[in-house]
Amino acid sequence: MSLEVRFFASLREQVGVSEITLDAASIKTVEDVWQLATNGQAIPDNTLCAINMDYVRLDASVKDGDEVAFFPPVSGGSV
Amino acid sequence: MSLEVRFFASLREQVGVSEITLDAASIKTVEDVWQLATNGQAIPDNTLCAINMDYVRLDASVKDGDEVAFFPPVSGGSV
Amino acid sequence: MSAELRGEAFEPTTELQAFEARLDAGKYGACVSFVGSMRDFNAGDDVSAMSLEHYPKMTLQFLETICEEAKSRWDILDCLIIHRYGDLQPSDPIVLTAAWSAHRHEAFEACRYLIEELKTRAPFWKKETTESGERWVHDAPSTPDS
Amino acid sequence: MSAELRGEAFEPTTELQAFEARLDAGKYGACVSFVGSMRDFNAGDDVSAMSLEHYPKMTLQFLETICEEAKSRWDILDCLIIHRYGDLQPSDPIVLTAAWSAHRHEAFEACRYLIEELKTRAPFWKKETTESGERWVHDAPSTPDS
Repeated sequence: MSLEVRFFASLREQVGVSEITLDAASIKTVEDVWQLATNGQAIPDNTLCAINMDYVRLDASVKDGDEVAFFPPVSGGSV
Repeated sequence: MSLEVRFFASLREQVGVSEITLDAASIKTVEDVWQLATNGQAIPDNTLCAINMDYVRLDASVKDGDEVAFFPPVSGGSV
Repeated sequence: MSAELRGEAFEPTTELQAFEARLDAGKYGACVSFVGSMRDFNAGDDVSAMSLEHYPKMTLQFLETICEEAKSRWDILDCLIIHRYGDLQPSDPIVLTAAWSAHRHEAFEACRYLIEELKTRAPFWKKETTESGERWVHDAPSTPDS
Repeated sequence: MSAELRGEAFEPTTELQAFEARLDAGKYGACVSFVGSMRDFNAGDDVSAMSLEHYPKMTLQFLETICEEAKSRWDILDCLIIHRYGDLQPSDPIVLTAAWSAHRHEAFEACRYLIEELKTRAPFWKKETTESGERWVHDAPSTPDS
Protein backbone atom coordinates (compact mmCIF):
# COMPACT_ATOMS: atom_id res chain seq x y z
CA MET A 1 0.00 0.00 0.00
CA SER A 2 1.38 3.36 -1.06
CA LEU A 3 0.42 6.63 0.68
CA GLU A 4 1.40 10.26 0.31
CA VAL A 5 1.73 11.94 3.71
CA ARG A 6 1.96 15.69 4.30
CA PHE A 7 2.59 17.85 7.36
CA PHE A 8 1.78 21.53 7.64
CA ALA A 9 2.72 24.62 9.67
CA SER A 10 4.05 24.10 13.22
CA LEU A 11 3.50 20.35 12.93
CA ARG A 12 5.75 20.24 9.87
CA GLU A 13 8.45 22.04 11.84
CA GLN A 14 8.08 19.78 14.89
CA VAL A 15 8.10 16.54 12.93
CA GLY A 16 10.78 17.82 10.59
CA VAL A 17 9.01 16.39 7.55
CA SER A 18 7.04 18.14 4.86
CA GLU A 19 6.12 15.26 2.57
CA ILE A 20 6.84 11.57 2.73
CA THR A 21 5.70 8.59 0.67
CA LEU A 22 5.00 5.45 2.66
CA ASP A 23 4.89 1.99 1.19
CA ALA A 24 3.89 -0.56 3.84
CA ALA A 25 1.33 -3.31 4.10
CA SER A 26 0.76 -2.91 7.86
CA ILE A 27 -1.02 0.46 7.76
CA LYS A 28 -4.74 0.46 8.56
CA THR A 29 -5.64 3.83 10.09
CA VAL A 30 -4.59 7.46 10.00
CA GLU A 31 -2.95 6.92 13.39
CA ASP A 32 -0.82 4.13 11.89
CA VAL A 33 0.26 6.57 9.19
CA TRP A 34 1.35 9.09 11.83
CA GLN A 35 3.34 6.45 13.75
CA LEU A 36 5.23 5.26 10.69
CA ALA A 37 5.80 8.71 9.17
CA THR A 38 7.11 10.25 12.40
CA ASN A 39 9.02 7.25 13.75
CA GLY A 40 6.66 6.94 16.67
CA GLN A 41 6.53 10.55 17.92
CA ALA A 42 3.59 11.44 20.18
CA ILE A 43 0.66 13.09 18.41
CA PRO A 44 0.16 16.63 19.77
CA ASP A 45 -3.27 17.46 21.17
CA ASN A 46 -5.61 19.08 18.69
CA THR A 47 -3.82 17.68 15.66
CA LEU A 48 -6.16 17.70 12.67
CA CYS A 49 -6.02 15.14 9.89
CA ALA A 50 -7.46 14.72 6.43
CA ILE A 51 -7.68 11.95 3.86
CA ASN A 52 -7.88 13.16 0.28
CA MET A 53 -8.79 16.71 1.38
CA ASP A 54 -11.58 15.71 3.78
CA TYR A 55 -11.29 16.08 7.53
CA VAL A 56 -11.26 12.68 9.25
CA ARG A 57 -10.59 11.27 12.72
CA LEU A 58 -7.40 9.46 13.73
CA ASP A 59 -9.14 6.10 13.61
CA ALA A 60 -10.29 6.52 9.98
CA SER A 61 -9.18 3.78 7.60
CA VAL A 62 -6.75 4.47 4.78
CA LYS A 63 -6.49 2.75 1.42
CA ASP A 64 -3.88 2.48 -1.29
CA GLY A 65 -3.22 5.77 -3.05
CA ASP A 66 -4.64 8.03 -0.34
CA GLU A 67 -3.14 11.40 0.49
CA VAL A 68 -3.04 11.81 4.25
CA ALA A 69 -2.37 15.20 5.85
CA PHE A 70 -1.65 16.30 9.41
CA PHE A 71 -1.86 19.87 10.64
CA PRO A 72 -2.36 22.02 13.72
CA PRO A 73 -5.59 23.92 14.47
CA VAL A 74 -6.34 26.35 11.67
CA SER A 75 -5.65 30.02 12.38
CA GLY A 76 -6.82 31.22 9.14
CA GLY A 77 -7.84 33.79 7.02
CA SER A 78 -9.17 36.77 8.81
CA VAL A 79 -9.89 38.66 11.95
CA MET B 1 -46.98 82.44 16.72
CA SER B 2 -45.27 81.72 13.40
CA LEU B 3 -44.64 78.17 12.15
CA GLU B 4 -43.14 76.64 9.01
CA VAL B 5 -45.10 73.56 7.93
CA ARG B 6 -43.95 71.01 5.36
CA PHE B 7 -45.57 67.99 3.72
CA PHE B 8 -43.71 65.20 1.95
CA ALA B 9 -44.28 62.45 -0.61
CA SER B 10 -47.81 61.05 -1.00
CA LEU B 11 -49.05 63.26 1.83
CA ARG B 12 -47.84 66.35 -0.04
CA GLU B 13 -49.79 65.21 -3.10
CA GLN B 14 -52.93 64.42 -1.10
CA VAL B 15 -52.95 67.66 0.84
CA GLY B 16 -51.86 69.63 -2.19
CA VAL B 17 -49.39 71.69 -0.18
CA SER B 18 -45.61 71.46 -0.06
CA GLU B 19 -44.78 74.29 2.34
CA ILE B 20 -46.93 76.76 4.22
CA THR B 21 -46.20 79.38 6.87
CA LEU B 22 -48.82 79.66 9.60
CA ASP B 23 -49.24 82.68 11.80
CA ALA B 24 -51.94 82.09 14.42
CA ALA B 25 -52.18 82.40 18.18
CA SER B 26 -54.56 79.46 18.63
CA ILE B 27 -52.11 76.66 17.78
CA LYS B 28 -50.99 74.46 20.66
CA THR B 29 -50.17 71.00 19.28
CA VAL B 30 -48.95 69.32 16.12
CA GLU B 31 -52.51 68.18 15.50
CA ASP B 32 -53.67 71.84 15.59
CA VAL B 33 -51.01 72.59 12.97
CA TRP B 34 -52.37 69.85 10.71
CA GLN B 35 -55.97 71.11 11.06
CA LEU B 36 -55.08 74.66 10.18
CA ALA B 37 -52.63 73.84 7.38
CA THR B 38 -54.99 71.38 5.64
CA ASN B 39 -58.28 73.21 6.25
CA GLY B 40 -59.49 70.41 8.45
CA GLN B 41 -58.74 67.36 6.31
CA ALA B 42 -58.64 64.01 8.14
CA ILE B 43 -55.18 62.82 9.14
CA PRO B 44 -54.35 59.56 7.32
CA ASP B 45 -53.42 56.58 9.48
CA ASN B 46 -49.70 56.14 9.98
CA THR B 47 -48.89 59.78 9.31
CA LEU B 48 -45.51 60.64 10.84
CA CYS B 49 -44.67 64.08 12.18
CA ALA B 50 -41.56 65.92 13.28
CA ILE B 51 -40.78 69.18 15.05
CA ASN B 52 -37.42 70.69 14.13
CA MET B 53 -36.21 67.41 12.58
CA ASP B 54 -37.17 65.19 15.53
CA TYR B 55 -39.97 62.65 15.37
CA VAL B 56 -42.84 63.60 17.70
CA ARG B 57 -46.43 62.51 18.38
CA LEU B 58 -49.51 64.39 17.23
CA ASP B 59 -50.14 65.73 20.74
CA ALA B 60 -46.67 67.30 21.04
CA SER B 61 -46.65 71.03 21.80
CA VAL B 62 -45.34 73.55 19.29
CA LYS B 63 -43.73 76.89 19.96
CA ASP B 64 -43.02 80.02 17.95
CA GLY B 65 -40.50 79.47 15.16
CA ASP B 66 -40.85 75.67 14.98
CA GLU B 67 -40.61 73.77 11.72
CA VAL B 68 -43.33 71.13 11.67
CA ALA B 69 -43.31 68.33 9.08
CA PHE B 70 -45.83 65.66 8.08
CA PHE B 71 -45.02 62.60 6.03
CA PRO B 72 -46.14 59.07 5.24
CA PRO B 73 -44.33 55.95 6.51
CA VAL B 74 -40.74 55.96 5.27
CA SER B 75 -39.91 53.57 2.43
CA GLY B 76 -36.38 54.43 2.29
CA GLY B 77 -33.13 53.77 1.20
CA SER B 78 -32.51 50.19 0.41
CA VAL B 79 -33.69 46.68 0.03
CA MET C 1 -17.37 59.16 10.61
CA SER C 2 -19.27 60.46 7.66
CA ALA C 3 -22.89 60.63 6.46
CA GLU C 4 -23.57 62.08 3.05
CA LEU C 5 -26.49 62.62 0.71
CA ARG C 6 -25.86 62.55 -3.04
CA GLY C 7 -28.01 63.92 -5.82
CA GLU C 8 -25.91 62.23 -8.50
CA ALA C 9 -24.92 58.61 -9.15
CA PHE C 10 -22.01 57.34 -7.07
CA GLU C 11 -19.72 54.33 -7.29
CA PRO C 12 -19.62 52.49 -3.94
CA THR C 13 -16.21 50.86 -4.47
CA THR C 14 -14.62 54.21 -5.30
CA GLU C 15 -16.17 55.76 -2.21
CA LEU C 16 -14.95 52.92 0.00
CA GLN C 17 -11.41 53.28 -1.29
CA ALA C 18 -11.42 57.06 -0.81
CA PHE C 19 -12.76 56.79 2.73
CA GLU C 20 -10.36 54.01 3.68
CA ALA C 21 -7.42 56.11 2.52
CA ARG C 22 -8.19 58.44 5.45
CA LEU C 23 -8.11 55.62 8.03
CA ASP C 24 -5.10 54.35 9.92
CA ALA C 25 -4.19 51.23 7.91
CA GLY C 26 -3.06 48.35 10.07
CA LYS C 27 -5.37 49.36 12.94
CA TYR C 28 -8.45 47.73 11.50
CA GLY C 29 -8.65 44.10 10.52
CA ALA C 30 -12.25 44.06 9.32
CA CYS C 31 -14.41 46.10 7.01
CA VAL C 32 -18.04 45.16 6.35
CA SER C 33 -19.95 47.06 3.72
CA PHE C 34 -23.49 46.96 2.42
CA VAL C 35 -24.57 48.30 -0.96
CA GLY C 36 -28.27 48.62 -1.71
CA SER C 37 -28.99 49.11 -5.37
CA MET C 38 -32.13 49.58 -7.39
CA ARG C 39 -33.77 46.40 -8.64
CA ASP C 40 -35.75 46.31 -11.86
CA PHE C 41 -38.59 44.54 -10.04
CA ASN C 42 -40.58 45.05 -6.83
CA ALA C 43 -43.74 43.54 -5.40
CA GLY C 44 -44.22 41.45 -8.52
CA ASP C 45 -43.92 44.28 -11.04
CA ASP C 46 -41.21 45.48 -13.38
CA VAL C 47 -39.84 48.84 -12.29
CA SER C 48 -38.32 51.10 -14.93
CA ALA C 49 -37.42 54.16 -12.85
CA MET C 50 -37.54 55.48 -9.32
CA SER C 51 -37.57 58.84 -7.63
CA LEU C 52 -36.31 59.15 -4.08
CA GLU C 53 -37.66 62.06 -2.05
CA HIS C 54 -36.13 63.14 1.24
CA TYR C 55 -36.31 65.90 3.85
CA PRO C 56 -32.81 67.29 3.44
CA LYS C 57 -31.98 68.68 6.89
CA MET C 58 -33.80 65.98 8.84
CA THR C 59 -32.52 63.12 6.69
CA LEU C 60 -28.88 64.17 6.98
CA GLN C 61 -29.22 64.77 10.70
CA PHE C 62 -30.79 61.32 11.09
CA LEU C 63 -27.96 59.62 9.19
CA GLU C 64 -25.38 61.40 11.34
CA THR C 65 -27.22 60.31 14.46
CA ILE C 66 -27.20 56.62 13.55
CA CYS C 67 -23.47 56.81 12.76
CA GLU C 68 -22.90 58.22 16.24
CA GLU C 69 -25.10 55.52 17.75
CA ALA C 70 -23.14 52.79 15.94
CA LYS C 71 -19.84 54.23 17.20
CA SER C 72 -21.10 54.35 20.76
CA ARG C 73 -22.57 50.84 20.70
CA TRP C 74 -19.69 48.93 19.09
CA ASP C 75 -15.93 49.19 19.25
CA ILE C 76 -15.44 50.36 15.69
CA LEU C 77 -12.79 52.65 14.24
CA ASP C 78 -15.11 54.40 11.84
CA CYS C 79 -18.26 54.16 9.77
CA LEU C 80 -19.70 55.63 6.60
CA ILE C 81 -23.12 56.20 5.03
CA ILE C 82 -23.69 57.55 1.53
CA HIS C 83 -27.27 57.79 0.27
CA ARG C 84 -28.75 58.83 -3.07
CA TYR C 85 -31.81 60.98 -3.62
CA GLY C 86 -33.53 62.17 -6.79
CA ASP C 87 -34.11 60.19 -9.98
CA LEU C 88 -32.61 56.71 -10.23
CA GLN C 89 -32.35 54.01 -12.90
CA PRO C 90 -32.39 50.25 -12.31
CA SER C 91 -29.03 48.95 -11.01
CA ASP C 92 -28.06 52.39 -9.64
CA PRO C 93 -26.53 52.20 -6.17
CA ILE C 94 -28.92 53.74 -3.63
CA VAL C 95 -27.05 53.40 -0.38
CA LEU C 96 -23.67 52.39 0.99
CA THR C 97 -23.09 51.64 4.66
CA ALA C 98 -19.74 50.47 5.98
CA ALA C 99 -17.95 49.91 9.29
CA TRP C 100 -14.30 49.30 10.13
CA SER C 101 -13.06 47.61 13.29
CA ALA C 102 -10.26 45.49 14.70
CA HIS C 103 -12.46 42.39 14.69
CA ARG C 104 -15.14 41.11 12.37
CA HIS C 105 -18.01 40.80 14.83
CA GLU C 106 -18.20 44.53 15.59
CA ALA C 107 -17.92 45.46 11.91
CA PHE C 108 -20.81 43.16 10.94
CA GLU C 109 -23.03 44.34 13.79
CA ALA C 110 -22.38 48.04 13.19
CA CYS C 111 -22.85 47.83 9.41
CA ARG C 112 -26.10 45.98 9.86
CA TYR C 113 -27.31 48.42 12.50
CA LEU C 114 -26.74 51.34 10.13
CA ILE C 115 -28.77 49.85 7.31
CA GLU C 116 -31.58 48.55 9.54
CA GLU C 117 -32.06 51.91 11.25
CA LEU C 118 -31.81 53.72 7.95
CA LYS C 119 -34.32 51.44 6.30
CA THR C 120 -36.90 51.61 9.06
CA ARG C 121 -36.56 55.20 10.30
CA ALA C 122 -34.77 57.50 7.83
CA PRO C 123 -37.02 60.02 6.02
CA PHE C 124 -36.88 58.72 2.45
CA TRP C 125 -39.84 58.03 0.20
CA LYS C 126 -39.66 56.01 -3.00
CA LYS C 127 -41.87 56.61 -6.00
CA GLU C 128 -41.62 53.84 -8.58
CA THR C 129 -42.48 53.94 -12.26
CA THR C 130 -44.07 50.70 -13.48
CA GLU C 131 -46.01 49.73 -16.60
CA SER C 132 -49.21 50.84 -14.90
CA GLY C 133 -47.84 54.24 -13.89
CA GLU C 134 -46.22 55.80 -10.87
CA ARG C 135 -46.76 54.65 -7.30
CA TRP C 136 -45.42 55.48 -3.86
CA VAL C 137 -43.75 52.38 -2.43
CA HIS C 138 -45.39 52.83 0.97
CA ASP C 139 -48.74 52.47 -0.81
CA ALA C 140 -47.63 49.36 -2.73
CA PRO C 141 -48.18 45.78 -1.60
CA SER C 142 -45.49 45.21 0.99
CA THR C 143 -43.05 42.34 1.08
CA PRO C 144 -41.58 41.24 4.38
CA ASP C 145 -38.06 42.48 3.76
CA SER C 146 -38.17 44.37 0.51
CA MET D 1 -19.85 31.59 -7.67
CA SER D 2 -16.13 31.85 -7.32
CA ALA D 3 -13.46 30.86 -4.79
CA GLU D 4 -9.89 31.88 -5.48
CA LEU D 5 -6.52 31.73 -3.79
CA ARG D 6 -4.00 34.49 -4.54
CA GLY D 7 -0.27 34.46 -4.01
CA GLU D 8 0.02 38.20 -4.69
CA ALA D 9 -1.59 41.29 -3.16
CA PHE D 10 -5.11 42.04 -4.38
CA GLU D 11 -7.39 45.06 -4.17
CA PRO D 12 -10.82 44.05 -2.81
CA THR D 13 -12.75 46.94 -4.37
CA THR D 14 -11.33 46.16 -7.82
CA GLU D 15 -12.24 42.51 -7.40
CA LEU D 16 -15.79 43.37 -6.31
CA GLN D 17 -16.28 45.58 -9.34
CA ALA D 18 -14.93 42.97 -11.73
CA PHE D 19 -17.11 40.23 -10.27
CA GLU D 20 -20.22 42.42 -10.22
CA ALA D 21 -19.75 43.21 -13.90
CA ARG D 22 -20.55 39.54 -14.58
CA LEU D 23 -23.81 39.63 -12.63
CA ASP D 24 -27.24 40.56 -13.93
CA ALA D 25 -27.56 44.17 -12.75
CA GLY D 26 -31.04 45.05 -11.57
CA LYS D 27 -31.68 41.52 -10.26
CA TYR D 28 -29.88 42.05 -6.98
CA GLY D 29 -30.70 44.82 -4.55
CA ALA D 30 -28.13 43.98 -1.91
CA CYS D 31 -24.43 43.25 -1.77
CA VAL D 32 -22.68 42.59 1.54
CA SER D 33 -18.92 42.26 1.56
CA PHE D 34 -16.34 41.56 4.20
CA VAL D 35 -12.66 42.42 3.90
CA GLY D 36 -10.23 41.04 6.43
CA SER D 37 -6.88 42.77 6.38
CA MET D 38 -3.67 42.37 8.30
CA ARG D 39 -3.40 44.38 11.50
CA ASP D 40 -0.08 45.61 12.80
CA PHE D 41 -0.95 44.23 16.25
CA ASN D 42 -2.22 40.95 17.69
CA ALA D 43 -2.50 39.49 21.17
CA GLY D 44 -0.85 42.56 22.65
CA ASP D 45 2.19 42.61 20.38
CA ASP D 46 3.25 44.61 17.36
CA VAL D 47 3.31 42.48 14.24
CA SER D 48 5.63 43.49 11.41
CA ALA D 49 5.02 40.69 8.91
CA MET D 50 3.00 37.55 8.43
CA SER D 51 3.26 34.39 6.39
CA LEU D 52 0.13 32.48 5.53
CA GLU D 53 0.54 28.79 4.81
CA HIS D 54 -2.18 26.69 3.21
CA TYR D 55 -2.81 23.24 1.75
CA PRO D 56 -3.52 24.25 -1.84
CA LYS D 57 -5.87 21.55 -3.10
CA MET D 58 -7.73 21.09 0.18
CA THR D 59 -8.02 24.81 0.91
CA LEU D 60 -9.45 25.64 -2.50
CA GLN D 61 -11.86 22.71 -2.34
CA PHE D 62 -12.98 23.85 1.10
CA LEU D 63 -13.63 27.42 -0.09
CA GLU D 64 -15.65 26.09 -3.02
CA THR D 65 -17.66 23.91 -0.67
CA ILE D 66 -18.66 26.75 1.63
CA CYS D 67 -19.70 28.86 -1.39
CA GLU D 68 -21.97 26.00 -2.45
CA GLU D 69 -23.31 25.68 1.08
CA ALA D 70 -24.10 29.40 1.22
CA LYS D 71 -25.94 29.21 -2.10
CA SER D 72 -28.00 26.27 -0.95
CA ARG D 73 -28.86 27.79 2.45
CA TRP D 74 -29.86 31.31 1.36
CA ASP D 75 -31.62 32.74 -1.65
CA ILE D 76 -28.59 34.55 -3.06
CA LEU D 77 -27.69 35.28 -6.66
CA ASP D 78 -24.01 34.72 -6.24
CA CYS D 79 -21.06 34.77 -3.85
CA LEU D 80 -17.33 35.28 -3.95
CA ILE D 81 -14.29 34.39 -1.86
CA ILE D 82 -10.76 35.57 -2.56
CA HIS D 83 -8.01 34.62 -0.11
CA ARG D 84 -4.31 35.46 0.07
CA TYR D 85 -1.49 33.13 0.95
CA GLY D 86 2.24 33.67 1.24
CA ASP D 87 4.05 36.67 2.71
CA LEU D 88 1.94 39.64 3.82
CA GLN D 89 2.63 43.12 5.17
CA PRO D 90 0.47 45.04 7.68
CA SER D 91 -2.68 46.49 6.07
CA ASP D 92 -2.58 43.95 3.21
CA PRO D 93 -6.01 42.51 2.44
CA ILE D 94 -6.13 38.84 3.46
CA VAL D 95 -9.63 37.80 2.52
CA LEU D 96 -12.70 39.07 0.71
CA THR D 97 -16.10 37.42 1.04
CA ALA D 98 -19.20 38.82 -0.64
CA ALA D 99 -22.79 37.83 -1.37
CA TRP D 100 -25.42 39.31 -3.68
CA SER D 101 -29.16 38.86 -3.27
CA ALA D 102 -32.50 40.52 -3.91
CA HIS D 103 -32.86 41.45 -0.23
CA ARG D 104 -30.44 42.49 2.44
CA HIS D 105 -31.11 39.78 5.01
CA GLU D 106 -29.91 36.94 2.81
CA ALA D 107 -26.82 38.87 1.70
CA PHE D 108 -25.78 39.59 5.31
CA GLU D 109 -26.37 36.01 6.45
CA ALA D 110 -24.53 34.43 3.51
CA CYS D 111 -21.55 36.80 3.70
CA ARG D 112 -21.21 36.15 7.41
CA TYR D 113 -21.53 32.40 6.95
CA LEU D 114 -18.68 32.41 4.44
CA ILE D 115 -16.27 34.22 6.72
CA GLU D 116 -17.24 32.30 9.86
CA GLU D 117 -16.79 28.92 8.19
CA LEU D 118 -13.58 30.07 6.57
CA LYS D 119 -12.20 31.38 9.83
CA THR D 120 -12.99 28.31 11.87
CA ARG D 121 -12.46 25.47 9.39
CA ALA D 122 -10.38 26.49 6.36
CA PRO D 123 -6.82 25.09 6.28
CA PHE D 124 -4.76 28.26 6.73
CA TRP D 125 -1.98 28.81 9.24
CA LYS D 126 -0.55 32.17 10.18
CA LYS D 127 3.02 32.75 11.22
CA GLU D 128 3.59 36.22 12.64
CA THR D 129 6.83 38.14 12.92
CA THR D 130 7.01 40.19 16.15
CA GLU D 131 9.87 41.91 17.99
CA SER D 132 10.56 38.67 19.83
CA GLY D 133 10.70 36.58 16.67
CA GLU D 134 8.36 34.40 14.65
CA ARG D 135 5.40 32.53 16.09
CA TRP D 136 2.55 30.43 14.81
CA VAL D 137 -0.72 32.13 15.67
CA HIS D 138 -2.34 28.93 16.89
CA ASP D 139 0.41 28.77 19.51
CA ALA D 140 -0.06 32.40 20.56
CA PRO D 141 -2.29 33.63 23.37
CA SER D 142 -5.77 33.54 21.91
CA THR D 143 -8.28 36.35 21.88
CA PRO D 144 -12.00 35.59 21.72
CA ASP D 145 -12.60 36.76 18.19
CA SER D 146 -9.22 37.71 16.82
